[in-house]
Amino acid sequence: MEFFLEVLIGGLLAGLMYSLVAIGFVLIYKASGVFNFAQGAMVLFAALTFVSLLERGVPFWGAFAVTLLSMLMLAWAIERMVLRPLVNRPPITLFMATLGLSYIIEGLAQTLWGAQVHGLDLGISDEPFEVAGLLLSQFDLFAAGTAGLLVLALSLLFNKTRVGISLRAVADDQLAALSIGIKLQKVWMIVWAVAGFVGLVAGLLWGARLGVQFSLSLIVLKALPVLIIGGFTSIGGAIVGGLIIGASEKLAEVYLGPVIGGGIENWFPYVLALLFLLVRPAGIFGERAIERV
Amino acid sequence: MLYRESGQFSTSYLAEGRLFKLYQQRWGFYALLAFAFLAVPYLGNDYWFSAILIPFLVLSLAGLGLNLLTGYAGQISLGSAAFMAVGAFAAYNFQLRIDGMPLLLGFFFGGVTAALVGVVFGLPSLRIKGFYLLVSTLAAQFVVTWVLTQFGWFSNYNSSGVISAPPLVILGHDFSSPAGRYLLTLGVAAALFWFAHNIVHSELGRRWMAVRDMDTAAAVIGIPILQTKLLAFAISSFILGIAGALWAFAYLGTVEPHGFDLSRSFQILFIIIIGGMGSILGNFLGAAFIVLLPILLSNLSATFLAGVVDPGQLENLQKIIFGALIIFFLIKEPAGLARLWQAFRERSRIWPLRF
Amino acid sequence: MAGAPLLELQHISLSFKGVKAVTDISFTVQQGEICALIGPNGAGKSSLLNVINGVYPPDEGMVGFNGNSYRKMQSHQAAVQGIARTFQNIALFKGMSVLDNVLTGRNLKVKSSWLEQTFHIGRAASDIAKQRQKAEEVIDFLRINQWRNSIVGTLPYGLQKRVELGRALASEPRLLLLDEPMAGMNSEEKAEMSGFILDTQRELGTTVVLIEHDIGVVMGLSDHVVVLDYGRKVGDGTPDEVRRNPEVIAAYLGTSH
Amino acid sequence: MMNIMKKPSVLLGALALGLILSSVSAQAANEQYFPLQSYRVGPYAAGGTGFFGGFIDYLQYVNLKEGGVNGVKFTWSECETEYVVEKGVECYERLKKGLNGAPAAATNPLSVGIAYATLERSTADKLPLITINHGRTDSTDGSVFPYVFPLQLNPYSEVSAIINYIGDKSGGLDKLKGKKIVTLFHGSPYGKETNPILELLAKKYGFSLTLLEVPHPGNEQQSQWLNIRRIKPDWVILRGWGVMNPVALKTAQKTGFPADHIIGNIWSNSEEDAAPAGTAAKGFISITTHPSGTNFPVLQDIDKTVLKAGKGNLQDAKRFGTVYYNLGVVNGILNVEAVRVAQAKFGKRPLTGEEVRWGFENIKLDDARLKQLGAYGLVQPLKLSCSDHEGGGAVRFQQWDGKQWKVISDWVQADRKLLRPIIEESSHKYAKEKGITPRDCAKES
Repeated sequence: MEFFLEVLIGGLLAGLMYSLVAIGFVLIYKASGVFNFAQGAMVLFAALTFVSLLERGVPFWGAFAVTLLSMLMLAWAIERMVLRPLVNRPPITLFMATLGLSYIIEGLAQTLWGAQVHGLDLGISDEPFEVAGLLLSQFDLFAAGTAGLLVLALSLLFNKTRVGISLRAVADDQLAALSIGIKLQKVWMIVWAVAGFVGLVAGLLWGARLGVQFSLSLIVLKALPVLIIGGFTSIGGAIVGGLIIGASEKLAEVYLGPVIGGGIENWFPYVLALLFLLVRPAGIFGERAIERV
Repeated sequence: MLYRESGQFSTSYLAEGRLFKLYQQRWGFYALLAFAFLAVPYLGNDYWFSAILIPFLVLSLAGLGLNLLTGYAGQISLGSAAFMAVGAFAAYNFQLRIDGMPLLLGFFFGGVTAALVGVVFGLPSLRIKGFYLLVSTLAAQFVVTWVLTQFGWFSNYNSSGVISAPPLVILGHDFSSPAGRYLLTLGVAAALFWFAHNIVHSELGRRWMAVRDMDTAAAVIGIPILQTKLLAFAISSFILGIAGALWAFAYLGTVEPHGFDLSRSFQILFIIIIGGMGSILGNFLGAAFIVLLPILLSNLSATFLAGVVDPGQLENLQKIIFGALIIFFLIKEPAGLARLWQAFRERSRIWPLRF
Repeated sequence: MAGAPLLELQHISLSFKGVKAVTDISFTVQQGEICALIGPNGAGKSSLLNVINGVYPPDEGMVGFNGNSYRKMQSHQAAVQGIARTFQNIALFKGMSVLDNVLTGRNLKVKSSWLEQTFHIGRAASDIAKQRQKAEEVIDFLRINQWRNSIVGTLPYGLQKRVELGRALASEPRLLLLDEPMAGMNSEEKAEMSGFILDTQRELGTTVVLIEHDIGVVMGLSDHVVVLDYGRKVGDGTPDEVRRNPEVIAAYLGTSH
Repeated sequence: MMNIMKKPSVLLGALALGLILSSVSAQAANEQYFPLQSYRVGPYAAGGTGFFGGFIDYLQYVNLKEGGVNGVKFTWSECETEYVVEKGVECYERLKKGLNGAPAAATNPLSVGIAYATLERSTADKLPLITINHGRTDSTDGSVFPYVFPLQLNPYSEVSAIINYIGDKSGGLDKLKGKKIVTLFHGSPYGKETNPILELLAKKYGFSLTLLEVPHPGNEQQSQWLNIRRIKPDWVILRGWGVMNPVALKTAQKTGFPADHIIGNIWSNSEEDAAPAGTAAKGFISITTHPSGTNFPVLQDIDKTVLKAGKGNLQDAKRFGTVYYNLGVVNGILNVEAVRVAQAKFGKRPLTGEEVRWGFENIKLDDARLKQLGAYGLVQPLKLSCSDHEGGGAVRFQQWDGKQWKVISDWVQADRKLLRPIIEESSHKYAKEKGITPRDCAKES
């Protein structure tokens, strides 16, 4: 039982790490209807820029600010050169464009900073401690806390500020939002910039966990099933989806693995997401569109 | 005028479905085929066969497979490489376990196995659409690689989990030299391209496009949606499976399941984006582009920039170029290189007139 | 116009997320007649068409077609039974040529399998020729020959409407459902389209149910008019009868002029 | 429209030009050529830059110091593979014919996938394929694989040596009985390759073995390590790859498993595997076929002749003496030695691949020769033959002190007698599948 709880908790905490990446997707999808495959590349770019600056002697917050600034520039460039020319194209086209985008960002990141593996120390100890016989990781708790704060901040942004309200209007109905004078382009840029910020936070936490290196961009693959289960349009959904995926894949690996063969974590979330889709095609929190003919 | 087309009319409905309606195009095409089959084997060298022509043909074929599914039937997939893997491993096992199995029949059964797997992962396409379908094809991608690595049976318990090509012998002729492997690939590719061309110009091809353009309307006029989609998955996977077998046996000789990973699926998707979705010719153009551009860049820099530009940087540059081109094509020419080629041909039909 | 009706709606009700779209509608359409559904926007006309050919299952009621009654059926089955339709917002296959669009309309008549067609064996040759001939007849009938090979998405609106009618006609339907076939057309185009519809009925004997806003056209074209308002039937009869029906005048005609 | 039209033709012209240029070559030179399928970008760039840096520096060193081997200088060119198989194949095909008349000696792709894909080509082209410390285990049997050389250490020897070391630490192999060992392996054919041998050894020595798979790429290992925490093994063998290694160490720390009871295999033994894990890596043990560090005469000499002269290949000079760099140097020593041995037989001229192969099969490095080369302690004593393409089968153990590796053991030998029949069974199965008649090694001189 203790072991089960440990696996469960470990899974839930790992799931929150997935959610961190998934939130970036949700933001962009809500505002521009784009399933942004380049989010993983953005995470890599942010982490690599940050750690490279740090290694060159730039202090923590300075590096953070410069990285954030470069994410803003990236967002601006994406809006200008990719999104604007592709307005009103089918979602599949936009998705494929983000595939191209992820190639560009990955190439750019490595051109600028090289391909070495960097360690990243955020100064958070990862010594485990025990509560009631259960092993807990400080780092994971910290990451979970960060995810929580991020969600809180984002929901404040969405619900209380002018920008947030226009964001929601755009998410709701682009045409209507346009007609009441909301500038679509501006909203998109803000959203991509915020997604860039989320990417930076995710990049720092994941980078501290894995080391900053190329495979950071692969975590996008973990975020996809999270989104399917949580729905593409709900930040809360991303959190819940992350928890479900994290916990179930760990439990499956531990309990199902010995039966059918180990190493199933790669595909298990996808099969789970697929089953989910067949039952609830829009995820738990997603809104289902009614098809009109 | 390069083309004199006056006086050429189709005289039967069937003749209209022909590959090329003009004599000039038809003869040009036959000449090209003859050149590829008869002249190239004598003109080419090992490098051209093994490093350029064979991968080009196999990737064109893989592009064709995905294009039928995505470009014609409108179902996006990121699992192409998985179906290639199924084809390769199935062909290997048919060859290994059934005595006297002819090589080409082994390929065929490899393709059929891939088609069956394709149908299984295509089943959810009835309920889920658009990029939600990516989940199903990504599941295929991960599940297939896992299964092939997990169970040693598939690689005949090879300690390294790899499969190697069986002897490439057809009716007593040995095709294992580079030129032979080229001819084998070319022959299989030509047959499958002919097959695919006929399909997309038949009723089934129209049904695929109808489902792609608007599936509710397709259902209302009586097109059986699920059957049409599943046939797309099956035929697409069949071709991908044979492409996978060729990749393993005619091109590399030895492969492991991870040779068919997600980046291969991306590569194939890029071929059809750049080449042109919903175009048969586009697969060749896209594959040529994706095979030749890296080689060109690396050759040019090795010749002119040796020591000036770090080869690593060049690779990054190439990544950026690919990404940028994909976006460029999506923005400017969603129909890809095939459309550019068509426009070029339209112009040459009336050349030197301006309009 | 005697005999059993071709189409019979019995107490059809339909709602979306609790909002009633159609409430307890019954009417019949005789073999070979042109029946018009009229009523203001949101009266539930399109929903009713969607019920008839199985896009939406009704909450209550039955649909009888050609002697068979059903509550719910797949769009596919409706097509098999001989129901064809066009859509309010044009649902053509935009990436395909006019000819191919019309040919898709014949998909249920194709007898040869895809393998036969691919390898040009068996029934393929005669089948392909036959479908093509029928499609050409429809194209001739609608006088769209010169656009035969144009991609549909590039054609003007009025022509697209005509192609959509062609696709529906190609299936040789017994019942043709037309959702605003003349929307957005000028009077000349409307006259042309009315002509096609009348010809369809007279020459091919097809039964037509159409939705139309232009009362002038409706009165001239139809044998039978059903008037809907807020999801309810308020009138049902010949054009003359409907014109005299006070409820109809109050609900519809009165407000639209 | 016009300018769009122009672009494809310009592009095609450029393509054609580039391809023609690549096939131009001139006759020349008393040189021996090494085609280098290097990888300096992508996920595995860290390994590639180190390895090929060391390899090139050693070739450069031999050129500068001795003017090549018997007056035959070395030349080389690089082709970027990005660790991608088909790029490696393209590079192989492009470079195999030599450079400006200098014939190719051998290929050294340092990639399992590329090695597999070029294995049959190498044999057909009679060009040795060197897979130092990796590759197909059964290619150790040179009678079936005449042109493939898994020098020093094949995967089977690797685990056998690790078990021998653990036995040693426990006070003898008989003390292994009842011990608990977990192997954490990468979810790929590479990762699984040694599992049957571990199972065999577990049966033989009576320790309990648990095999846990980590799916590629391995950036999430929570469940595996919680399992390990439950099992409470005496040792964990880490058969990792790339990002899997630092993540394993970090997760071990998170679940309270001591790093000094984790033993990394040959692809878990570099600075790049340990350093990103930070403090979690401190105490981590791994095997190596070659100690890192610069305290060997040959490395001192390379530093003096090559690096100080500004001709070093490393972009980051700090990586001099790291694990991958030293592996490159060792690889250089072995390749050059093969050329030297072959020249003694065939003459002092550039050699064909077939002749170099003979050189490899007749490499004999004893302590005296190693001292001459300045590589005593860096390279293990090695003797290859027609039937034995591995030659060594010994490893040393090193421990990460938080900053660098410290060697903590002498050479530990694998139980090669035990492994040989298994290798032959596999190689004979391959020979049968492929219709190859094995060479009769008794007849080889």
